[in-house]
Amino acid sequence: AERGSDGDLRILYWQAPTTMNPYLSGGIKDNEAASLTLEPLARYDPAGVMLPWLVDVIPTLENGGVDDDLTRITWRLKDGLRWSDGSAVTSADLRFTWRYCTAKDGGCAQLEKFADVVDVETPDERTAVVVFSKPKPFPYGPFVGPQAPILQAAQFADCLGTRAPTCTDANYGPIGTGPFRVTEFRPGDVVVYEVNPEYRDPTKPAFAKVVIKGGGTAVGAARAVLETGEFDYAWNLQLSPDVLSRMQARGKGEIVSAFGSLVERIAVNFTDPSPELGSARATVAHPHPVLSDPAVRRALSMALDRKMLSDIGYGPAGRPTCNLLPIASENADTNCLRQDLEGARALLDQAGWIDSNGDGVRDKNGRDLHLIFQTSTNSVRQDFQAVTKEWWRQIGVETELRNIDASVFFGGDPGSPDTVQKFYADVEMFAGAFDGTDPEVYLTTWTCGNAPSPENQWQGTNTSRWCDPAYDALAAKLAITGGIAPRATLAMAMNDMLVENGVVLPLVDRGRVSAHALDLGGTAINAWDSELWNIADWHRIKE
Amino acid sequence: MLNYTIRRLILALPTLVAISLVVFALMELAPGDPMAQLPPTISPEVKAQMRTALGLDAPSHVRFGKWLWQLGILEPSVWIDGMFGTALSDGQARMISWQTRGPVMDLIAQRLPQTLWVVGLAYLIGTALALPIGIWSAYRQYSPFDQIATGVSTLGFAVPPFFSGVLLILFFSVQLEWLPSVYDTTLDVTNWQSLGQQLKQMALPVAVLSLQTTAQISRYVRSAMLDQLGRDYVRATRARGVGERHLLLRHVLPNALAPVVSIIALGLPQIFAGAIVTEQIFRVNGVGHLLITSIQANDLPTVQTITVLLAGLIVISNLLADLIYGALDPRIRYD
Amino acid sequence: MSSSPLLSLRNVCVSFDGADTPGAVLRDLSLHINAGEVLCLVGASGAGKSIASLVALRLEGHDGAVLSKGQILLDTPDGQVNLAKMDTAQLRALRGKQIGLIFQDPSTALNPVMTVGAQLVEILSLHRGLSSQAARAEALTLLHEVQMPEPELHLGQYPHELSGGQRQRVMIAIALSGAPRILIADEPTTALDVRVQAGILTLLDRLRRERGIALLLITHDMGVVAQIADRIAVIEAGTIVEEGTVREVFSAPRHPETQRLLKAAQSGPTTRQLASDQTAVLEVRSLSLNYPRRSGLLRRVTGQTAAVRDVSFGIDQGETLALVGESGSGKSSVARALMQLEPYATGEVLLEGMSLTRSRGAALRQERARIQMVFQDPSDSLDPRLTLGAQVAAPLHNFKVGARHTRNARVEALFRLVRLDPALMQRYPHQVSGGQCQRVAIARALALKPAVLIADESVTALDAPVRAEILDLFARVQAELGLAILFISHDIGTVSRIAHRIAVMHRGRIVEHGPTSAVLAQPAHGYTRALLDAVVHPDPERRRQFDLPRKADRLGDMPDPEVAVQYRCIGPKHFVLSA
Amino acid sequence: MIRARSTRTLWLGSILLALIAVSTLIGPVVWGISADQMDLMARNQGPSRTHPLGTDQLGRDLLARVLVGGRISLSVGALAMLMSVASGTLIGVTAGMVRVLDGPLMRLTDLFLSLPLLPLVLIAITLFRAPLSVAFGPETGIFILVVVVIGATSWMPTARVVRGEVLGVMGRSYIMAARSTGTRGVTIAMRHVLPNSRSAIIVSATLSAATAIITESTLSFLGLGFPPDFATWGRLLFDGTTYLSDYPGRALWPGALISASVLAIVYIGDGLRDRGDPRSNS
Ligand SMILES: Nc1ncnc2c1ncn2[C@@H]1O[C@H](COP(=O)(O)OP(=O)(O)OP(=O)(O)O)[C@@H](O)[C@H]1O
Ligand SMILES: Nc1ncnc2c1ncn2[C@@H]1O[C@H](COP(=O)(O)OP(=O)(O)OP(=O)(O)O)[C@@H](O)[C@H]1O
Ligand SMILES: [Mg+2]
Ligand SMILES: [Mg+2]
Repeated sequence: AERGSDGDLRILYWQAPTTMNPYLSGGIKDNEAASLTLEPLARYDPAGVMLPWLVDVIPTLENGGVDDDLTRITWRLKDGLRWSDGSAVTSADLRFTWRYCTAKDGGCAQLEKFADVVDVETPDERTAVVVFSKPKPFPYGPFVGPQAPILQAAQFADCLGTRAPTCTDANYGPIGTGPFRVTEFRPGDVVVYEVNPEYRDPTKPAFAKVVIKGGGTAVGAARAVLETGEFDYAWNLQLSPDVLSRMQARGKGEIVSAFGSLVERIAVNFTDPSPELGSARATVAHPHPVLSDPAVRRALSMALDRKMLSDIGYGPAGRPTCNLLPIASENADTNCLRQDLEGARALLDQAGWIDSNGDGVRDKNGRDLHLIFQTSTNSVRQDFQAVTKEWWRQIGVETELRNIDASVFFGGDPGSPDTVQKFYADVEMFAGAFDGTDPEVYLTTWTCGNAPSPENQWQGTNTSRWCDPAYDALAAKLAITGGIAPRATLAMAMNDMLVENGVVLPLVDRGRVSAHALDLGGTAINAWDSELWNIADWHRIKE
Repeated sequence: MLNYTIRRLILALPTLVAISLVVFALMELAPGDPMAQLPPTISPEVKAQMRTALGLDAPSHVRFGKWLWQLGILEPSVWIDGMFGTALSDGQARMISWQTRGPVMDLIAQRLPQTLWVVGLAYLIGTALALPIGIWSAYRQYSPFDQIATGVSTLGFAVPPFFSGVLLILFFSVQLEWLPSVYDTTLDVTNWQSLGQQLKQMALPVAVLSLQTTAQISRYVRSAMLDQLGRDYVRATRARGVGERHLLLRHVLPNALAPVVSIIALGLPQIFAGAIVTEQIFRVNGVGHLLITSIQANDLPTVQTITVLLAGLIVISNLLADLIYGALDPRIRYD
Repeated sequence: MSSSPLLSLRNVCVSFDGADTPGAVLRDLSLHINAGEVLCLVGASGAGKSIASLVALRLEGHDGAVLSKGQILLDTPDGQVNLAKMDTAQLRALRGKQIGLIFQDPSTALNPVMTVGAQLVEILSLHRGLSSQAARAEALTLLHEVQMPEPELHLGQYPHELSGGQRQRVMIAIALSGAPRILIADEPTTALDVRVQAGILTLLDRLRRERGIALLLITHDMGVVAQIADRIAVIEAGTIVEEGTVREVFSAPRHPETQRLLKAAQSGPTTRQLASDQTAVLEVRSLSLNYPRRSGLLRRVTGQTAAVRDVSFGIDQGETLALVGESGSGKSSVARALMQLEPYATGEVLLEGMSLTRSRGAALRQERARIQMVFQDPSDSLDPRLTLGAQVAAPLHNFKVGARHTRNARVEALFRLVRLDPALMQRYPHQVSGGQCQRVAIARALALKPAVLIADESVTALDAPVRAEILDLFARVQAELGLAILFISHDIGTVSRIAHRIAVMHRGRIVEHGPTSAVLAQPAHGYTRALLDAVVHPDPERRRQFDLPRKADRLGDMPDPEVAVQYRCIGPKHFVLSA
Repeated sequence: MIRARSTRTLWLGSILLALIAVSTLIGPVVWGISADQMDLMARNQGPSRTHPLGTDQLGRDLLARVLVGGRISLSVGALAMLMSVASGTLIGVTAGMVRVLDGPLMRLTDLFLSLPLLPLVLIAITLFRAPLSVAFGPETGIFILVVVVIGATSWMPTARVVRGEVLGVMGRSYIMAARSTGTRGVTIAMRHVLPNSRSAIIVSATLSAATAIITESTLSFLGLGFPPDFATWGRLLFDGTTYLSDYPGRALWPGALISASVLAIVYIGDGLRDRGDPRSNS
């Protein structure tokens, strides 16, 4: 196709982008909007495989791009790369990007990506060497994926540290290497792009202009693509399956979905949240009187019909899962997909939890099987809560539901009693995922040292406060193992440990659902990267 | 009259300051966190650093002082700079939205045109329809016209806009495919064709909003007219042989209008607030939409600023209403 | 006078429910008026006078009344027409041009948001097709004709900026602007002062003479009738019960209603003997009362309006003192100060020798029981939502007088005292007549057995026969209970019937006070004389020639406001303000 | 004629409102299915014999939910109205009767009138939702919050109207008469002022009840009202709009009920207003 020959592309993001600088936001909507202009060195394809993007090859141990001591990785830029203003892309830009994100008080949202980076060396114009302070078996944090693209040093030179938010022009219209460049940006409303004249492939992109419109609701977005045909692409349509399928039946568009690492799960509290404990409440000093019993955790899991949950809440955008990690494993527990109320009851009976006073609630040692189940306020989660409560009731467990405003629940304010981290409840539901394809950081979540506690101002991520030295040992091993395959095996083992011990009860593997017009070609929805990652290839299908 | 005007103006100032204080204090109590919306993959430490970078950690009285200064002095001077090319505000930190990391005032300036287009037009149309309907309903009280008009206006009051809006979309956008359901804020009206487009995309939101406006104002007009029609001077004017049309428009209407004008003026800011819903439905992405997304994102500077600006608007409309009232009814000026 | 009447109503029936009788307010009413004559339509309140005047112009529909039967014949230059059969457009051509209408209350009958000039110009261009320039000039001429002082100034003013008399003149000017041959005036002077009334009557009389206009004047005041009427028609319950020339009717009234109206009006002053050497129950010493005047940007108090200046008087037990003066002279302010309902600047009020002035709170509440007040508007002074019995019982409740069950008996006794059927105790104010309302108000004031009763314009709103009854009631109650009464009125004619002494108030001062007979016979102060001059007598033989009231300040001698007042004694207990 | 018409509107409104109120009150008792009872096999069903209005995404009976939801919506309307009318009346009467307080109270009213209410309501709800849910439980907490927030931001028109009315009443001579017969201030307020301002109070009460019901549903629409699992008309309508084209009943029923209640209440208000001076009802 010829560059710019297919006219306008209209995309609807009902959560509107609010900035075009991923380093200042970290929100998915912002990263994706920025991904049309800002590009990383490497990114992932829909299968989760890393693709060289602004480089010709991915540096690895095997090809010598990664040093044997795992502390240095050497990237070599493609030849002839130019910014959209015509200047050349150099390794200095890479170095600058690292300095930009790590500058003091800059409020960089992607700081994690540059963790342990001590220097970015620039031996020549096209070569950059990222130096880590310690061995990095997975060195693909910096400059990989839509969260850590390359900024132009010239444009952001005056925007380091506290000055970062004041560079409005740069933040709203970053100069990039991508197929498009920003012509107009209205935060929270609309972004308008035109073709980047300096784009490296002279035949792409096919569209001359892109508009990303924001605002409204998911239903409205779906309607605009599937029913009225006003838009070509709509993002993140978390809607009930029958609504979507009926809209699709109008024949204007198609629904697509992809699965990543986002898993909706119920986390189990291993510490006693009862208020009587005062300041020792929900700390490892007091194991949970009920949930410390593995049989209970297992029975709770068996009573769930994950397939039903997925259908109710996510439709095509969900699939029931028994695992935290998306990698399919032969020996992973898939039995959980079948609801087994009988089995759950039997298990509880065996463990001595019986309904001794006939009130329909099992008890043991004078302690009722009564659980407080909290989550954020969100209609799907409340539906899940309601259904779960019903199933658990059927096995003799009484559940009290609580929902908390999302900004409080996820806010992490140490002063609030209602945060995910404090977990002043028995079970809680939320979703978690990891960036990119490597789960190392994600899996270290469940190590003993990561448990939130009064000592660390409740800042840990191991909200279950589960602690198993064996798991910690595996985590330590993962941290020094190189190579994709060995790492995957280790990760799977850790996943199984978490699931079999009932630390978390994974429910639904949540995918992304989007819709595109029937005459829009080339889209490849991607859960590991920006959905717009290959927008240079998108085109209008002509009949 | 001049005295009266100045007196009203003097009273308006303290009101504004009091309102800003109330608004600021209220938001300060907010438990939410602007970082809560970030994906869970961003660690708490990073979030804490981002928070510091935004200056959220400063004590609230410091932030209030800064905010007041930015709102009252810095932003006007930025505006003057923009108009006259002066450099009053150079190098000073403007009020930054936590969510977009851009100056709040620029955001609002970006959002105003579409809000004004839609809300303003809806209000104009609504009022323009309400006046004749209210007048005729009152003049022919309990006639079929009055019955229908009262019924429809009650319905317009009783059907919430988020319901009527969706109904209209289903009918006009999905079924008939006549009108767009999404408002394009980047559309520049340059020629007849784009004007047509603009009119088309405004049709539905304006219809929803003006239905509400018409409903409310026509009720007020009707009852004010009824009140006046029962007065002695109406009969006295008839006794002089004045025609009914003339009587209605020259005598009764100015009298009835005095109280209605203040309701019309006071309703305008409330319509702005009410437009939040309509803007959400039709993706007009105006000031109302900005407000609601900012509330959801805990973007305090934006929320506070919009709220105070709305309050300012209310105070100004109040003032205008009083002045028009005074102009229409000579008895008012002397308290 | 031409032989065929200019306007005649024949067998007119009007009702509010559309049916003929019995709900009809006008029943077979027939009436005619000839060119150039003054016909007075008189009758008790509610007799249907206003409806009759409205139906003559077919304006009855405004209130929802329906003309169900009858003819309204108007003699126009193009022959006789029947208004009963005309449509709105045809009527509109007649209204204002053939018949002009003047309403009772000039303050509500003018459009409040249009200047006087605009209202005049509008009508002039409507009826005479004048250009706005010419209309303006004509408006000035008209205002001159109705004797408005400074017409140029008033053209640009709004109705609320004019006094009641001026507004009524504007109304007349507007009514004249279509050059009608008939003018209907519905109680044009009832809302006005005697002196202003005199001016308006003179004006109407002159217009009739100069322009040859026929005047239909509606009133319940026989004095006005005697002053101006050629013929008189008496209406009762919607029908004309008697008709004739004013002399015939006044000298030999045939119908009982006529007799009743005349008798009430004609009962002359009953010179009441002063009870000598009584102790003063109420004493007022040097009372001054100011209202703050606000101006400037912040409506700060920038000055004072002296409503009452250095007023002193006393009332003895069993005595009635009348306080008379024109509107705004400060009479009500005195009453409110006495009741301690309004703070006053200086002076002292002594009730039975005790000073009320410094009483506060509970003590004041106790002492207030000894001084009670009856207000001007009977319907307004009763709470529309309480039964009459409850209203009279309220003071008893407040002071816990007697036991609960005996209170009912006391209320009954009070009702009997004011000659009301105790059966009315269960009724609400709107279910009884104005006169009955006023009796209830008096009963309530008497409930606590006060020593002093203040009656502020207590009979002004009532029609003549009722007024006479209430005055009698006051006299009787006073005799029975030995009350001291302060009787406030702007009508010196009314008070002369009840008062032992009269105090004349003008611009906040008492300008003259003395025994009723002395003041009436030898008025010493110019202002007293002016008031007396303006009184119209219910006797066609005693018509008087009025002048336009002069500027108030030139009436008699008014001392410098700063100088302490001094009175000259010009007869036994008869004092007049000296300059 | 006027009275006949206003009586008819009044009756129409009262009957409609009574019908709705009674059915929400005893409806859930009579209608056997509980609003929370799930039937996961019968999700998203259209109207049927067992479920006359169909079911929702969890197979809960819509009729039961609409009936139960009405209780909440109507009680929000009623309580918020009570609160706003009570405070509005108190402030209006005080301002009208106590001269020194008139200025300050009316300034306060003006200040509240100048606050942009919907945003503030939204903010207040985000603010206090969490603490109140903790204190009273999520449902009661939000209920209290919604009622208080709506009530606290809607008393100003009532206060103004009542003050105007009270000033009018205070100018009547029967008040002067009451004072001079030694009636205490509070007694005057209770015996004379309140009864005589009654119709103004009632009319503004109907208006604020109607507005409260709409405000509640708007809050739900903006996702800031009651929690998602809590059936109120506003919430049901909000949830239902998603399915408007598939199962229109899910939005239309709660929507129609909101509109009908508001309509009924407005009719009652209109009827009372047209009737005007209640002296005429004898
Ligand atoms: N709007 C109305 N509805 C019903 N009855 C009315 C109405 N207006 C007047 N009436 C009745 O019609 C009768 C005549 O009223 P009208 O006003 O003509 O009396 P009037 O003789 O002018 O009395 P006044 O001297 O008090 O002015 C009265 O009995 C009155 O109660
Ligand atoms: N509340 C008030 N505030 C300011 N000025 C007042 C007030 N009440 C009365 N006045 C003024 O005080 C003067 C005396 O008024 P007052 O009511 O005592 O007169 P009045 O003789 O009773 O008149 P009327 O016959 O009209 O009742 C008038 O000039 C009036 O305008
Ligand atoms: Mg009359
Ligand atoms: Mg007076």
